[in-house]
Amino acid sequence: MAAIFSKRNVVIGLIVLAALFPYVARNDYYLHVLTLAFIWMIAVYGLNLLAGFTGYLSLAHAGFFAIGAYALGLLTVKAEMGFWPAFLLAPVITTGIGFLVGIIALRTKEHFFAIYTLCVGYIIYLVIDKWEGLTGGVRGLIGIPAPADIGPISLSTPIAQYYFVLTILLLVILVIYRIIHSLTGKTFIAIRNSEDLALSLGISTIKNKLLSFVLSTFFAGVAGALYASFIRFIGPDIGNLNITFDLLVYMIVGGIGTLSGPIVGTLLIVWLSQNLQFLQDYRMLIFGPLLTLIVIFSPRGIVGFIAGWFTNWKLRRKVNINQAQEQAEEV
Amino acid sequence: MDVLFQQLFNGLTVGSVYSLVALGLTLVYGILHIPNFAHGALYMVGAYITYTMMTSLGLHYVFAIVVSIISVGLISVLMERIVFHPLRDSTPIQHKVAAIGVLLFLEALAHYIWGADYQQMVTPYGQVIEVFGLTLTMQRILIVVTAIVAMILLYLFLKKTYTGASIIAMAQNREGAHLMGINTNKVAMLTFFIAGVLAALGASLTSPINLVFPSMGHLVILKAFVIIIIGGMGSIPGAILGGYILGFSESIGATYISSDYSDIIAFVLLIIILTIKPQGIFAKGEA
Amino acid sequence: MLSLRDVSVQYGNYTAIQNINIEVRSGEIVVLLGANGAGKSTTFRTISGLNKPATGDIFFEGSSICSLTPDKIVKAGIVQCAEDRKLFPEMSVQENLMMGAYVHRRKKKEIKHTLEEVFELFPILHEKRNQAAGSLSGGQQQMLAIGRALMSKPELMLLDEPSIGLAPLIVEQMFESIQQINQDGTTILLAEQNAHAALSIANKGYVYENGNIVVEGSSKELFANEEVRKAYIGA
Amino acid sequence: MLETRKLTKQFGGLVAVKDVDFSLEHGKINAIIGPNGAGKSTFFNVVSGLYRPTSGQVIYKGKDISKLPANKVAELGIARTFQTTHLFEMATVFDNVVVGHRLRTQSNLLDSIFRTKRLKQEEEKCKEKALEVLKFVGLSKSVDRMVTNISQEEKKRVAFALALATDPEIVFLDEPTAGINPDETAELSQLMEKMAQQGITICLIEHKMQMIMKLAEKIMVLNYGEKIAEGTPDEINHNEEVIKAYLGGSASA
Amino acid sequence: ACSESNETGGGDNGESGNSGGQSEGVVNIGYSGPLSGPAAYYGENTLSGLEMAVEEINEEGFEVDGTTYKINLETLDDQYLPNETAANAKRLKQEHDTPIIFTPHSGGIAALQVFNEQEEFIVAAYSSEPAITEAGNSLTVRIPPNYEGYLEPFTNYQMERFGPKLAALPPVTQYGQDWAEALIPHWEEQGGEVVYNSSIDFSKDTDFFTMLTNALEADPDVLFIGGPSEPTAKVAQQARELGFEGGFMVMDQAKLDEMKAVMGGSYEPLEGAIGTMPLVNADYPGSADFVEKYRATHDKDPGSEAGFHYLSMYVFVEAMKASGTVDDAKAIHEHIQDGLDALPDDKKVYEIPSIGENGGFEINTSVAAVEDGQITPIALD
Ligand SMILES: Nc1ncnc2c1ncn2[C@@H]1O[C@H](COP(=O)(O)OP(=O)(O)OP(=O)(O)O)[C@@H](O)[C@H]1O
Ligand SMILES: Nc1ncnc2c1ncn2[C@@H]1O[C@H](COP(=O)(O)OP(=O)(O)OP(=O)(O)O)[C@@H](O)[C@H]1O
Ligand SMILES: [Mg+2]
Ligand SMILES: [Mg+2]
Repeated sequence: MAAIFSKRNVVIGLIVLAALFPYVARNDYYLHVLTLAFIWMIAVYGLNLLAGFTGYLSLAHAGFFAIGAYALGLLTVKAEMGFWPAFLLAPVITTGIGFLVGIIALRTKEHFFAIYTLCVGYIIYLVIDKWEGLTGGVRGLIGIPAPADIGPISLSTPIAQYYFVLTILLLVILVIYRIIHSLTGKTFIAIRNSEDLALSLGISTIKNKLLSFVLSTFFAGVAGALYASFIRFIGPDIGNLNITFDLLVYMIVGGIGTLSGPIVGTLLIVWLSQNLQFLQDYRMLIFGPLLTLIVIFSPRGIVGFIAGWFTNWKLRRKVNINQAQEQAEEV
Repeated sequence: MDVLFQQLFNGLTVGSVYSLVALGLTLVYGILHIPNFAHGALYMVGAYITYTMMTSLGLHYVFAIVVSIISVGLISVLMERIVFHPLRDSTPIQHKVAAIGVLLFLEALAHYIWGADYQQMVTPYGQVIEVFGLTLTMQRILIVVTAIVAMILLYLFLKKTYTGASIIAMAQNREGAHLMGINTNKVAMLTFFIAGVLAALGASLTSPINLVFPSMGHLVILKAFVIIIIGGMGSIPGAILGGYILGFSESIGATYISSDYSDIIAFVLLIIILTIKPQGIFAKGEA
Repeated sequence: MLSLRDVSVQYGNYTAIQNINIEVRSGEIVVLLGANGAGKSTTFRTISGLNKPATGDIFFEGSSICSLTPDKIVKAGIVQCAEDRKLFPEMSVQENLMMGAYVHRRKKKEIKHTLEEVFELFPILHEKRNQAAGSLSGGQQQMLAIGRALMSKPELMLLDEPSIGLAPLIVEQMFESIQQINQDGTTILLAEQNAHAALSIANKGYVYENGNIVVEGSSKELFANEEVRKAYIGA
Repeated sequence: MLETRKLTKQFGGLVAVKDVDFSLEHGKINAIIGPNGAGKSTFFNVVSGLYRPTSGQVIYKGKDISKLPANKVAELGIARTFQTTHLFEMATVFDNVVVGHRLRTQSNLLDSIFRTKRLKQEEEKCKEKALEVLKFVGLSKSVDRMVTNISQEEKKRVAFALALATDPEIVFLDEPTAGINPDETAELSQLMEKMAQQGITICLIEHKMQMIMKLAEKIMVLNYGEKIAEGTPDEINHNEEVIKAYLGGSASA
Repeated sequence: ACSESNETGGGDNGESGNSGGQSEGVVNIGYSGPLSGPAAYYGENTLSGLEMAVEEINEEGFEVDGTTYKINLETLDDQYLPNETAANAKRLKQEHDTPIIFTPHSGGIAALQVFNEQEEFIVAAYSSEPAITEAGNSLTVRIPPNYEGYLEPFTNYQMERFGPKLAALPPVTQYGQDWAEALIPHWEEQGGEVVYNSSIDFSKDTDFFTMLTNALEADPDVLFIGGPSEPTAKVAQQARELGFEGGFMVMDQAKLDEMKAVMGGSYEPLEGAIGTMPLVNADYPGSADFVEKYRATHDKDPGSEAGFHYLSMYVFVEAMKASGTVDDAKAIHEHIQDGLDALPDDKKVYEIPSIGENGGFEINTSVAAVEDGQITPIALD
């Protein structure tokens, strides 16, 4: 039983499932929603690295997402750069701005950091909204190109885009996995645990926090660039606080500080909100309480809940086995 | 010169409302240690209830406000009981998400009950008064005076009564307060009640000079967060002062800098303050 | 005046204390001894109503207090001075003390009087009365915690390791103060690591091990007990 | 090796540490005692770089380190524990300690992402170090237990292990035996002696005089931030001022 | 995880297009707009016109190629987010095979124009954004009027009646920005002067006094205002409170009649305001009828969003009839002009003689001003 569900097999199974999905579903709508969910996931992974593993909750994440999107949009539409150079440059630009923000923002802690970044996010949004000369203001940017073909591979069909985004998502997960399970990740966790302690262990907290922050903006930038090339229209709304809230919800529902949380949370919530569409105007009437209930009854997110249940199950099994053995011995 | 005075008065009006909302937020922050994102929704509901009392039941503006602040106070208490009380031992991030859930719900509910349209609240105090070249309306004077009276009362309550002090005590150490014989449940409910009252009062006072609509709480709440940071999280005088600082800097900023960017002022102000003093201006202790 | 009968307490499925029986008579000083994690604080928390017993019952002056909330228990006359002090860090020393008198909030005069008594007992608190409690050093905070507990004029005071982190001179004073408080009519239940000092002022003691009481007796008996001497008194 | 010169730390109006000159006995156990609020923890915080001194210097191996951030101080070989142990409760003992050796490693983000040879080697090194120090403090058996489930005394040992994992030359211990019974206190004192035997200079804050008098070779007494005495246990025991300010009647309580 | 979802909604309408010999069929028409969140009031206004039209049409059905069809309006909420609009459109197309999808915001429209030609559905676009039609999308119909027709009458009237100094306070919306950008140069060309220019954000500003104080400091003769009627009215009201005595140029989104309601039911404070002829006062062949019906069902006066959507649903039905198909988006699009021509008089809430090259409706506008407390039509030209 357990062997079939070993971590490795589950991972491989999921990847195969994701790869086969377009052929099973054969539905543009599902493909579209799932592709978009993958893009959100990438952003959520960035948020999770910072909030879940380093202990700093940034509320500017949608802002950086928007910077990534606008960087790609402006480079391709206004600077008429080719898609691929722009796609590489967009996350770099985001990261650069993230670096500048991080240097200052990371001087603050806890709620101050959360609210500081909230304000940074809002300022990014307002700047995009008001700087018409550059961003087109409320009109947004129209005509962003789809990913350019790579040699013979065309990336303009929905299926091709799906695979393109999936590939990047898998890369992101791999990178995150490696970071978390390496010394770098352990350093982040040490900082989350106690900054004073980390400092006196010789860890440069400033450097590492900045690294984590910059990485998180990098992933936000990647996600933003993918979004821009997928939807091919962007407006200031994608930098809005609501998007940050969405990402936050995906992360919390999935399980903050866990590796699979972003996937689980994003899929669940996206699925839910699509399915509550029949309620139309009033879907938030259901969705809001549902969200609250999830948080109340599964505070460590779905993944934390399952993990807890699983450990309990293992414990109980152990007890059962022991009892069984005892009984056997008695017999 | 006239413009300056007129704008100072405008800033005073807006600042009064900001302060009221921020006060509730900062009180709840003190107990919960989290920013209650749903506070803006209480603000909005407060305006709607006053509006409904006036239009459907034909109550006088003042009585409508009384009904509204009590109802919103109770809704706020209910929110504490149903959502935040069960979450009392969990992390701040969970509070935030739960509060977002409540916010979405209340907005959808308002949308459901009152529709998405703008509603108009008519004040009996619409008279225009000219004093020393300043244009005031009775409503605006009412806002400023009521807000200041409410704040003084609150301050006296917190500082001079044991019940008030128990709120502050609980904010600092919940179990400690419990061990002193303070019924922490009651205090939490009381705090939420006061916060709800202040939000509803602020909303009911401003609605006649603006309109009532489901998303009316959005920016107010964001600014209230800025205020409580500027004023020091959980600090009562800080919230009051912060509200007025923001009110004035917006009206003055819109006049002498740029009105297109007047909304940014609050946020830039905060960024500057936190950049210089990462713990906020009124933060105590620490090197 | 206080008796615990067969009390067990669980954290999740971990049993922190098991079938504890304790009897405290009016006017006594009773001490709980035991290693870290033996369950002393858990006992205190349960008496104060912060934890609920899984089994057993607690009686105070003849009536069960098991179902009461912590604030009701304080009103009944049991106050706890907890392990980690639980002060109000941003309130001033004096405000902290005033909060201690919360249950007597209507009797303004008496409060003032008690406050003077506490200041007499701990002059340093008077000196620092306008300073925020959080900025006091560890020892000063401990004094404040005890002072604050005294403000409620309890009949029974629970003191959870009051000497933790205190300088020897202060420890000495502390125990003197405790004795003083006791002589003024407050019954005291005390948890201590510092068994020597505690037993010297106590009437009787209970020794905890892994959530069970393994030895109990008068302080003389405990002093005489070889094992107790070795494990808790040292040398 | 490490000394302070006129070290002063002020919080607003309060002078927590005032003009303290002190030098550590190399390879020995040094102790700082004093009444509560005397400024002992603050002294540690300044020396270990968590606080900047208001004035004065900390000299280590002839170099002024008073302006260095705490992590640089740690890199120079100065480790510390805290009065209240903060460990990561949701992780195992091993996971808590393994990061202690991080400061002696070079690998960066790219190493982590590409799992380079250097990273693997260094991870191995950190693991070995963690196991080594856990063995040293006597926790070999508890390596895989969750920190939440271990006793207070074991937590103190983990804190020791963490400090040791940084390969320190000097270790500052802030009340390492607070809240621990006499039996366990004795065990921890042995551990400290063992550390000193390994050539590590120790400086500790304690209120347990019996233990201090037995362990320490040199004691400094602080009162209201000022050094009021310094010397061997014997000298301190008979110092009038110390008895008056701190020890009280029964010096061996 | 999405795979098992949403099957139910689509099932019963699946056979819509190919109903062959049967005499009854259903056409699914899609709508994606903001039905929750801050812009919901706008979404609902647009939707209300469509719903009214659909209800009326379904009473009898309409006949195309021998089959009688009814319309099934599938509505989805997109919260004003383009990515949601795109997802909704994919869903509408996949599950309901909608040949026409209405969407009332330019972000959503732009997102749909990326794939509407491949997937063959008409974007019924309610937006004044020029880029929507300039993109050369062959399956887009731009519904709302071109505001340029208002510039001249507004300017002439105000300049003549009040003077040359204009303070512009457009709302921070696409539409408001477009308006202001067209108006300001025109005003200046006519010899006017713009003494103040700043946008108002109704979702963000708590009080308009600050901005108005500054605007009035420049001593303007005319204020340019606009946005949803209610807040626009608030701006006008507060301007009066601050002592402004000049005229208002009211952007066409706001309706004079609705503004009147906010200002205490009298046109008096709006004296000298010029704006679009309120639907309630308009004399197009179908407007009186429409207003009456709308009032009966919605208990309020209709806005132009509702009117235009109502009418365009009829235009599409006529276009389907003319093209002889209910599912070939291209064919329907080609017959829009026929649809416009065939539109019965009693449905003419507005007058739309033609659709332009680029897919935009060309609409005859009519203008009114408040004179002596009365709505007075202003003759164009
Ligand atoms: N909140 C809790 N959740 C789970 N276990 C707990 C909790 N609090 C205490 N415990 C466990 O219960 C046992 C008894 O703890 P308690 O604090 O009562 O001991 P103690 O005798 O007061 O020890 P100390 O001398 O350290 O204060 C310990 O094993 C401890 O780990
Ligand atoms: N961050 C701070 N801000 C303000 N004052 C402080 C701060 N830290 C310590 N103090 C003050 O400095 C003085 C010295 O405190 P410190 O913690 O160093 O004492 P200590 O000797 O370690 O006492 P204890 O033995 O009780 O731990 C105390 O009066 C304390 O109130
Ligand atoms: Mg204890
Ligand atoms: Mg200390």
